[in-house]
Amino acid sequence: MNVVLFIIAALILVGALATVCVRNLVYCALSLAATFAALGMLYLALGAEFIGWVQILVYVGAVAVLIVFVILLTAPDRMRSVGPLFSRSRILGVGVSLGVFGTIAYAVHKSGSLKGSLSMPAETDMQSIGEELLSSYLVPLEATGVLLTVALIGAVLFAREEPVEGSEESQESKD
Amino acid sequence: MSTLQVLLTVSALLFCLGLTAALTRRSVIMILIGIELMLNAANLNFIVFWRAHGDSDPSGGFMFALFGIAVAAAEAAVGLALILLVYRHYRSTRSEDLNKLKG
Amino acid sequence: MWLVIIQLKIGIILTFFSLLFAVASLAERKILARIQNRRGPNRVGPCGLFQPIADGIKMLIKEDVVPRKADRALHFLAPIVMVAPMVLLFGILPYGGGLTLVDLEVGLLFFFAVSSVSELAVFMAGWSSANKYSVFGAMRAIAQMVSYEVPLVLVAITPVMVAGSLSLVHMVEDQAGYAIGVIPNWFVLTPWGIVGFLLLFVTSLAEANRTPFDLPEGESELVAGHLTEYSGFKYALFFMGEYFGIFAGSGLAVALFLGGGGAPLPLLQWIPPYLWFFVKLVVLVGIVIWVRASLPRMRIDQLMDLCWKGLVPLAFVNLIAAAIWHYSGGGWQGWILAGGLLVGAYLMLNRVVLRSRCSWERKYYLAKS
Amino acid sequence: MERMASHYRKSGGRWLGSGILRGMGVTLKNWIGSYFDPSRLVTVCYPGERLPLPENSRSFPFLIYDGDDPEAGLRCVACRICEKECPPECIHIENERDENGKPRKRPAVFDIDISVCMSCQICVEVCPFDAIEMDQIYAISTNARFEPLRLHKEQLLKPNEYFRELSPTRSAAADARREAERAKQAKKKEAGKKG
Amino acid sequence: MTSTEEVESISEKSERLLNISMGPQHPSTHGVFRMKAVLDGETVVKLTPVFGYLHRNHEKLAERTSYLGNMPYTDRLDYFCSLTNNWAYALSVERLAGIEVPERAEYLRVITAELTRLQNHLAFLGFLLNDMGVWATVLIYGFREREKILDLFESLTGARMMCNYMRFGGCRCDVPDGWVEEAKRITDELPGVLDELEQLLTDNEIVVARTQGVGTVPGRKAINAGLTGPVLRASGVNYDVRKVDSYGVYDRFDFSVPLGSVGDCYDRFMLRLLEMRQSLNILKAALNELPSGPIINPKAKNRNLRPPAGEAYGRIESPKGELGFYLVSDKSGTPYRYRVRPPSLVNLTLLEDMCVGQKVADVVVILGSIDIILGEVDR
Repeated sequence: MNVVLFIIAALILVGALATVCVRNLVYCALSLAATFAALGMLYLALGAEFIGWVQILVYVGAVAVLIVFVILLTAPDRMRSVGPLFSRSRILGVGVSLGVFGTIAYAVHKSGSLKGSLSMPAETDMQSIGEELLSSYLVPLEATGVLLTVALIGAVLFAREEPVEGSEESQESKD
Repeated sequence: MSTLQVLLTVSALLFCLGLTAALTRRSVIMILIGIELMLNAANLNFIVFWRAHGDSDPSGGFMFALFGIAVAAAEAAVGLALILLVYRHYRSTRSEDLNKLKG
Repeated sequence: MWLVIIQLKIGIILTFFSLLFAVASLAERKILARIQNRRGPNRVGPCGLFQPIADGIKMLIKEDVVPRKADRALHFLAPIVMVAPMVLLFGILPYGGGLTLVDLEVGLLFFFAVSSVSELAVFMAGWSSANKYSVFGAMRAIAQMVSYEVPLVLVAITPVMVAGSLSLVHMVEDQAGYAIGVIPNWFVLTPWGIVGFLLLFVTSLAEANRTPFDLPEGESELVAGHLTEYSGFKYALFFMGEYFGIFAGSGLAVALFLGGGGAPLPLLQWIPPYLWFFVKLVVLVGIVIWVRASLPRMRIDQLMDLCWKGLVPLAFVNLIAAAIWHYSGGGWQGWILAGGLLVGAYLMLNRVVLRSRCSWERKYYLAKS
Repeated sequence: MERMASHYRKSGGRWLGSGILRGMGVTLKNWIGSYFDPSRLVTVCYPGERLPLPENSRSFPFLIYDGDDPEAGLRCVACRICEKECPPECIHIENERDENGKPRKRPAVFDIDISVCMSCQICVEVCPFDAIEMDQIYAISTNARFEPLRLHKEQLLKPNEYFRELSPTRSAAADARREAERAKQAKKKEAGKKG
Repeated sequence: MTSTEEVESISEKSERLLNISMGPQHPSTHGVFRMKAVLDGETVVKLTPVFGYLHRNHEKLAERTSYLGNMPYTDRLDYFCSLTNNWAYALSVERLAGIEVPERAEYLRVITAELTRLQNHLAFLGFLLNDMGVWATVLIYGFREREKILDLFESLTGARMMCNYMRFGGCRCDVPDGWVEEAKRITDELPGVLDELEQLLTDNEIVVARTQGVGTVPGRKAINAGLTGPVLRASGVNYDVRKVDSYGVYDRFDFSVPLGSVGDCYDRFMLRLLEMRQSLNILKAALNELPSGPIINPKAKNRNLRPPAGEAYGRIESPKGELGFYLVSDKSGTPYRYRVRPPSLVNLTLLEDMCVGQKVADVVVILGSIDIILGEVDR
């Protein structure tokens, strides 16, 4: 069971590394989608089946496509991100993240309570997820619903094409 | 090094990769991609701890990850809409150019 | 032993669907021809039966042109990312009679998760061909597929709510049995079922980019949309991907609304369920081809209007109607309540659309002088 | 669609989607009809079955000769009217020269360049001697562009029987005209001899 | 032609404009015709038609060919309706040379012209719907009926599309026996087919959505631009050369001229359907009253015709609009000046006004609804 986990984990890390390092923006987006898919597989392997498929549906199906769409809309020709590879700010950024990783890794390695091995994932059936969602997690569910609608309307408002003042054809295409 | 610890280090590494992406890359879209990676790393942690807890009723970490995904999707949508707006106004997506607030 | 059975089933399903793809590509040309009063391919083999083989060989032999400035890796990867998820979808369709490959508890969620990956494939195809028209076509295709996924999911949720589980096999069991002896209680024979089936059929047409929604490959405007720069076997893969999209969409419609492997009449039950599933699938694919021959293409803004102002509200109303049906315990009072709600929604939509049409009532003066 | 005397009112589709269903009803009628009703299946498999050509159909001109010997029965007298009248000028005629170079009333060379000819049958119309008629052959593609498409006198000559079987009414009219012509010539010759 | 600076000034406003050219080999243009479109997203900002690819020097060629020799060339002008081209040319030469046309020939001319109008409109419906996306279904229904009419032409004149049938003073050959009965049978069948086509198309919500309110031309602008034919009548202007000039024997038949009200693509599309029904009325009457008698004026000299010096302008209502021939003769065997007034070219001038502000997909439908034919536009 662990071998499968490690393979998928390796996949995730390779995808993430590719997302960060590749210069071409489109390749970043696609490797990001690959990382999300690998993460979805990891959730499946860990037994959280529902979360795995939701992850693929939401991230690979929607968020990655949105990112790709925005890339298409904003910089179709300037794909190569130029600029020196090792400028001062870049080294600083890498240093900071390495420091963060060091502390977390040290904490995980040193802490005593994380020794237990993962038990075989028992099937979590949909019934219990449904009941749980609508009983003890009802408030967060409704709150997320409201949040999603607000985000939807907000995104539409931001991305809407303001009518170019004075030109009549945009009025006409608005009605 | 139990599998639990390995998975936690993996999610930590994922988090740091997201952090480097957000900090070092120039394009605004890459910053958003970095944030997405960090959010996913957090979700991974929730699921791993929920699985480490052992029982199969979906509470605690499972639910948290579920709502995490929903919120992250909403945030990505709004973020991208913002990027579009910024691009339409500034005509460029390089983060250096967006320095009007510097004063 | 268990593994052998699974491999056998996989073999059966894959050969069945690739055969159906070959026959469907021939049937499409034959039915289109018959609708247009001509014979259709009948030169290769008896009444054209070997035509798919001929097409296959032609596609294999044809030179695979890749534009110089194209992005080779993506250009090569796009057809694979298009076809792979579609093939996955066949795994969860409830054929019945022991042929169902896997009974996923979250079958429907799996269906949508995997089918939404094909949008990425369309982007990769459009972007990697480095051609202005294909980027234009790819943007349109993604906009269409993303926005038609919303009504598709909403409509598919209604049978989930009534059957109470996401697994397709459970949904088929819920539709088994016959009311008052003869009528099978499929979901399609309920008021919300009819509307749901039509909506699902229309949205799966849009999802597979078929007429009247085949805008990305609108020949008359943007040559072949995101498929302009593909030839040879990669084009055949896209072609196969489109067909598998139709089979998956119709398979879902059969499973959700037409009672999977259930026989329409009790005395026909001796025919195995997967044959019934096959018959219903073929009938639906026939209707898809028939629609292709008789409807013109919609404009991109009309297409979006139809989706957001037509299908999504109708899907919500359908959800409410299904709830009313469920709590009124089916039967005639269910029909009156749910049916009334849906007919009211249709009338309101009818008046809104027809009133908005500028001058639908046209008068032509026949001048004598 | 009520048909009023002075107005043709196109009433709006009352029900959304009814127009589409009625339209698909028409295509269904054609689909089913194509199996039973011959008027709904109109194509033929070309090389096998061929649609019969109507009698007046024309493709490219050909020369007519009476009797069985092409040279003796040649009707054309090289009067060059068709060469002058042909709009794209695709006919080329050269007279036969007898021993001391005087042109005789027979064409030595009669070429028609069928890549230029637009089968407008003006040559047939203006020919006073019914020597040229329009053929109905259309599958005459060649592998070279220029040389094989210039049909020479030998390739153009065809017997009168071929023309009679090709288009019975037109050939009958032409033969009747020639008979009347010959009878008038004979009567004039008697009158000349008697007078 | 707008200069390039103006195009630049538009693009300064927002350089998200996209220049695409719907090239000569574009699948939807009727023959070789190119449109350079400047798009702002989906809507058309500027559209410049480019034609001339099919120019064959028709008018200069006619100045060195005899009057009779020009007749087959007129078939090639609007290669869908060769008989109406022949009639217009014959009409103008008859006016130039003052030749009378016997009764039977006039009737034959009306019958063949109305049959040409029918098969042209049937083909038009097919092409318009083919542009909209119905994959060749309506095209083949239209062509199925058109084949019957072309068979009539072939048995009468010898060729399906290049008929070369009219002569100065009448027609070239008489009707073979059995032709009139066959023509009557076809004109009795056609109303059934038209009902079927109307049922398939006029109420179809997608066809309505794609054509209504698209490419609208108000009556006043149509008159100013000199439009003629169904495109003009769709904008509600009552102008049909058959009624205005009542040339030939059109005054003996009672037919009415359908007029549109809005002048958009849907009206132009419906106009053709209604015109086909009117042509059927004329055909029924003409076929019944076909008189006997000579089909050509015996005194008319066709071969080396030398009309007196002068000029003449003969015009008829061809299926696409008012087709006119302006001839100037200097007593020689060949015309001094030979000018064709092509309805397609004149109707094409308004293409840009119709397309600006519409979507890209509509440009194709608008071009289809004007029903241009490149042989006539480029000459």
